[in-house]
Amino acid sequence: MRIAIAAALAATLSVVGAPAQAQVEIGVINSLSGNFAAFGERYRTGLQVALDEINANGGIKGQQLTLSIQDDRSEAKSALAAAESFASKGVPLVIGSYASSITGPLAQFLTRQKVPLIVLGSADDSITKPGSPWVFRAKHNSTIVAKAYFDYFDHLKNTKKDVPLETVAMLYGNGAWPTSLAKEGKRLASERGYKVVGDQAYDQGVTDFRPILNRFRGANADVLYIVSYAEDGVAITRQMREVGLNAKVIAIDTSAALPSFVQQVGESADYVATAVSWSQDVKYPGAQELYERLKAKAGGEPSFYEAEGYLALMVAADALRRADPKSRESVREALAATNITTPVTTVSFKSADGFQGQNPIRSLILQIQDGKHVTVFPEDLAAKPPQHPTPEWSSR
Amino acid sequence: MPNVLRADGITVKFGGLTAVNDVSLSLGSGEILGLIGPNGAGKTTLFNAVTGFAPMHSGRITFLDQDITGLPAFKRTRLGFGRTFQTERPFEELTVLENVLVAAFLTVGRRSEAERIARSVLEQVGLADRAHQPALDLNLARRRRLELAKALAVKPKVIFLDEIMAGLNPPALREMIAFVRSLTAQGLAVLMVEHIMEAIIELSDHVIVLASGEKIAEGTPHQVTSDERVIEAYLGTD
Amino acid sequence: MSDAILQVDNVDLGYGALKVVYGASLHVKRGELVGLVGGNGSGKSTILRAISGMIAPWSGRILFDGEEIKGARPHQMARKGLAHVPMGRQLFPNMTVRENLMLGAYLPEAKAARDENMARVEALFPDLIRYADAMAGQLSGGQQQMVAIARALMLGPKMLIMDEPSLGLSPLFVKQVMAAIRRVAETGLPILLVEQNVKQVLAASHRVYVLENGRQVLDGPSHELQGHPMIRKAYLGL
Amino acid sequence: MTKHLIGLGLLLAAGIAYPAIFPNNLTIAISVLLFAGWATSWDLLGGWNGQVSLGHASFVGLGAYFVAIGQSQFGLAPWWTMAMAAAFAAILGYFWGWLTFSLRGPYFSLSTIAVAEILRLVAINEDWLTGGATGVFIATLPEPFGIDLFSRTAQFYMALAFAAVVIATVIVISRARFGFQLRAVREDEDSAMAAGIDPTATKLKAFMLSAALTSIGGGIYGIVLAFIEPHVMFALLLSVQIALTAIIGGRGTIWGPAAGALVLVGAGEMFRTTFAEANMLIYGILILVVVLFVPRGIVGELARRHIRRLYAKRAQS
Amino acid sequence: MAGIDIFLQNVANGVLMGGVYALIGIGLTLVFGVMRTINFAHGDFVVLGMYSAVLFNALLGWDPYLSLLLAMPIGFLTGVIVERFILSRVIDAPPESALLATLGISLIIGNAILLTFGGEPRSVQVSYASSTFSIAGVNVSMVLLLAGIATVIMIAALYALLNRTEIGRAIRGTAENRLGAELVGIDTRRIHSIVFGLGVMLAVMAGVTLIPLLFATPTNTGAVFTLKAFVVTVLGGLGNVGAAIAGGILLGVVEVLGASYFMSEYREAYGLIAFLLILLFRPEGLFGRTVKRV
Repeated sequence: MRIAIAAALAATLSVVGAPAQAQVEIGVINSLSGNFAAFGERYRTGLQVALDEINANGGIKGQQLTLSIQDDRSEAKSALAAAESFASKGVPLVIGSYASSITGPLAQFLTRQKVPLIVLGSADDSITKPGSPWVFRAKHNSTIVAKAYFDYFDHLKNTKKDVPLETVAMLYGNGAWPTSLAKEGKRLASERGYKVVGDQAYDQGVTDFRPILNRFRGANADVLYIVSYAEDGVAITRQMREVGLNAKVIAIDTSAALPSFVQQVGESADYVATAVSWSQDVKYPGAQELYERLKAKAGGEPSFYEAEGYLALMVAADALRRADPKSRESVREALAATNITTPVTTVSFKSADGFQGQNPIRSLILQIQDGKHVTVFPEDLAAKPPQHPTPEWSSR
Repeated sequence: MPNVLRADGITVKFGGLTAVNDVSLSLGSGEILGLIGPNGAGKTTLFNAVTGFAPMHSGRITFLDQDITGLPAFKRTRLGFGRTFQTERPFEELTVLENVLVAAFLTVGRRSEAERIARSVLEQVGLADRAHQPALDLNLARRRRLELAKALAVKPKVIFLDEIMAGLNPPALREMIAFVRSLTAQGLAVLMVEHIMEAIIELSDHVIVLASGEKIAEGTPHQVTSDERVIEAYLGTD
Repeated sequence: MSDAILQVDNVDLGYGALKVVYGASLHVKRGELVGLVGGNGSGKSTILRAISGMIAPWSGRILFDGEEIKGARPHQMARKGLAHVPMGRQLFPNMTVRENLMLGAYLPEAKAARDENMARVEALFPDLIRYADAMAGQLSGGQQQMVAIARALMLGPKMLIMDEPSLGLSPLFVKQVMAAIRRVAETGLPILLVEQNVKQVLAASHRVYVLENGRQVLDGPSHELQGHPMIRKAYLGL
Repeated sequence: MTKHLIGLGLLLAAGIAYPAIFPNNLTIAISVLLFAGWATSWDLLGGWNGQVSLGHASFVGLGAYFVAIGQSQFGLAPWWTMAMAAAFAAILGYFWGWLTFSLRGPYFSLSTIAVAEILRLVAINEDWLTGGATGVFIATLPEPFGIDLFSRTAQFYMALAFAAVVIATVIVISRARFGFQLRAVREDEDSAMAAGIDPTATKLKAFMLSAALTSIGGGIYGIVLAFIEPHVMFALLLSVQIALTAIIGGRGTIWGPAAGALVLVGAGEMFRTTFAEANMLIYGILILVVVLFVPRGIVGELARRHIRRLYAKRAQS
Repeated sequence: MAGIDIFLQNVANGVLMGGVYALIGIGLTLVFGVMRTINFAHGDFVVLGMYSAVLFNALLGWDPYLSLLLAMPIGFLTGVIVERFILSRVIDAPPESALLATLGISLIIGNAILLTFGGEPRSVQVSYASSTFSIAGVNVSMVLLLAGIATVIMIAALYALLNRTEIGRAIRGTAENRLGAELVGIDTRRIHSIVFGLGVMLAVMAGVTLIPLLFATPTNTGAVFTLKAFVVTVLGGLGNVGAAIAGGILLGVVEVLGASYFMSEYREAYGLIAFLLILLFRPEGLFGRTVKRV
């Protein structure tokens, strides 16, 4: 028994390898197995593309940049074990992870360990509000995204005054992201004079939305504001058509941004709007080229997730170039002073509205037009104007 | 002899089937009552009804002048019932001593006292040298004794023995008969269901014969075994 | 003893640590109806269970149709031509009588002769036709016993072994069942019949073995054993 | 009992020295200790008493939520909220058991899944109570005697104390009347009744104790995570993991659940860092291997072999 | 739209969803009925079926219903193999062993799929995915209706198999009385293999049928389906194949009406509460007959 304990301990410890020479290694905590593995895979692609680019351009002050990627099994306790091993290994900073249930504890732990953390995928407000001097997020959060949606609705209302947009119905999953996006949406709706005529949550894993959609059909909403997990959005859209739920604007967050959404929903996907942090046709320099590289690496249609992975590592590399990689305090200061432009977005970490270490990224609204994701808002970044209003199902 | 246990008009039904029909019995301290009958006569059902392991349809049971009808089995044990099971049911994953401890803990809370009781009972049934053996590994005769030890360790006033002689070889049978007799010397009342007629005849003060759920005869062992109805119940009709 | 369809040589049998049968030997010849009697718990059913492969002998051997059975499971014994009418009948309660009989002829050879066997069964048990479409579980005990025997016959067996077919039946049904068994025996099918009802068995069978507490105490031609004191002792201890 | 207590003392001593020797492997050690404590608590009901619960994550969640909400909303120190959580878990266990103990075997297990799922939905949807789906942060904690409860070392000692207390409880119970009642009811309810034991009362007590102990570990887990979310805390997977840990280690043994925690968490960690994507697959295979080849669990099998050696001669007839 | 119309629409949807649930539950109940084993990997076999449809669609461009031709025999074989090599070895062990083994199988299936297909949710886009037609003002989803028809056909076929064929009788015999079955010459171990094969085949079939309607993820969906299958079978009566359809419809209607007229976020809870009530007060299920002991 005692031998077994010793053996197990030894085995556990031996996997923490020795640090390599003449290179800068940063820690990545990513969900490669478990519930969030689909996202983890996409983030890894983006990180890899950024890594290739950074090393092709001379690495970090002439040293190779390497990634030590650890799986968090889509659960917090494994992520924390990985974070501990990174903290003790002396990595200058850590990038991670997707879910807020994982990134939240990570942020807490790394702050106390004084290790800079660049958030990879988690978009919860709570990660950067109130935030910590050690936690940085270049991508959006629920406040930014909700605002983007309502800016878009306002924009539509103002450009087509003959189509009144007055009522909103909300449908959202009961996870952290959908709930917080819905909460922020409700606040904005009342602030901007929309009437909320439907407000329904559902449990993840439910695949029959007909009861809720039928309720909405009775409520006659102008705008459908839907926040769903990837797979649910497909079912919602199909069933929306099936029950004949019409609206002038249909926005489906997260789900509709995925390339697979169009494949699985087909032509019913048209007119659906969704907010993302990046798209291939956004009017940022290099966006199209980045798209090609991500596509080549992924071996399939990339999404904004890959771009966010790319972004996180580009931010890290920029800071490392300006800092002493041996000093985390110096890396933190460099991160705080970030001011770069990437093909994904511009990045600077400001403290405002109670946020800390949050990049005030401009979220984009995509609309699916003829089976393609097209950037339609904000106007200065848009590739095409939005198609509005959404026609009734019966006339499509 | 003062009555320890009295059961009046016990009737047990399963669905539409009447397994025991209006059977009464009484038992005094230091007395052995034998319950016999062919297979399927309802002996074990009656036994279970009296000990509280089977629900009764009607009837009344008094124990030491207290009405215990409807009392759950474990409460009857606490009042002074001890019983064995027809197919022995030791706690198989426990050792012999632990099995008896379970029962000994009924009357005392302290481990040391419980262990003292358990060991003395094991001594009494002749299993003391097996105290730390897993109950699963005991042979039949020892399982029976363990079953008895568990029943005795609750310090009962009346003990119910369900076919504890079955399957024993002749020397073990003799020992068991002597042992049961020694129980009455301590003032215990015994109700036994038994197929081994040798034991019934030797031990019982009084015998009740059941057939098809009905009491068909009652009396001394010799009276009942020469009763024509009893012989017919056992050996069948022509 | 080449004309013996079944031969049991000096077997010890038991369950777990529990030994139930000590050195039993018996045989059944072709065309013979042999009774195996004894009190409760004497080990009769255990011997039948060993014959049909539900348990393996601890020692000794069992030959069926000249071939030693080693580790055969019940369905394999059925395939060899042994039909077992078990204690408690073991029908398929939520299936109709007809379906029960159909399943009796589940094996390929039996299936080939299904109509033939069905006709034979109908001749032996004319009443079965009346409740062929009733659920087996809804029949009375006596009817169920008939179905159990009929189901066994549907196998077209070389031999039939029966475990207490009269158990739990009213006297009228006992007579009917015994009559049915006699009718089956008259067709020349060898039968080993375990039964409590000694008088009926002695009247119906060619030979009888008597067990007492797991040991064979007597055997011989039935007509010679009528009224033999050992039999009464085996049951009633006197 | 003394033998086991000495063993526990030795492990405790080793545990106290652990942070000094392996200062950078505390998180994984905390996981092992928490799972050891949870699985041992589970085993009081599932192993010693034979009632397989697949809903114990509810109590973990309960403990974590009491601590997190108590701290963030009411400024209550974790020791108070853990005590409250334990009391509440015991009450919940009482009603839960009262509702479901009439069911036996797999039906009982199924019913625990259903109850736990309903609790999960409540935790997610009643945000006035639980902070809802977005979760709760623990931003500050009191500093008793100047100890920073956020430090991994302090958390390690809390987890160590938790595991030690639970195991000590089981050691004591295993020798006491209650322990015998538990096992008697597991082995044979009728036979237990014949020994004067009330099976339902025994099961209820076991459920209450098991629930209360589990929730205390949950409170520590809440502190370790410092951010909790209902989807994670009340997950079926966590319930299943707790039960598997105890069963694989050896049900109804004193050290089995702890050994199971060491093996499963340790193996999980090894697979995580070496096999990455395949780690859960290997975990599944490991379970099958145990079920097929070590059905009594690791410690259960060792104990059985030990006893078999002592009584090499099987009972002679 | 008038309240009564929406109500009828909801009831219709509930009934159709119920058909889907029945489809998911029927294999579980068959396996439990015969083997007394609760298969915690059942939902993962459903997911396996979904992925097989995804695979055939991607490779050969087959419609899911066409891929049933291949998926069913493969599912059957998988079940037989799993039973032979794993479950048959734990069937006589304590009941937790089978529970553990199926949990292990569940983890293996889910993660094997994850390794093969990645974690992206998959579905098969069919032309009729959102088509509906209307009967008396009630809109009926084409995919739901097809799934419902598939359920009816499947249950009818299973009923015919169990009641009209030799092997079906042997299965029922084994379920009702294993010893009795052995005694008439039925190799009950072989029957167990066949039954588990059928159980997996039914799960796979359910998965293939449902893929146009739902979507598959490797590790999440399985547990959800397993839970639904439990609820369906307990509502109808564990081990009672015919009652699975009634249990499914009951669950569908309870959930849909609960979500329509009470709190939609508690949709799952309505079924679970019904499940608990049935377990506590009528463990043989609403439509189960009490097995008559002989």
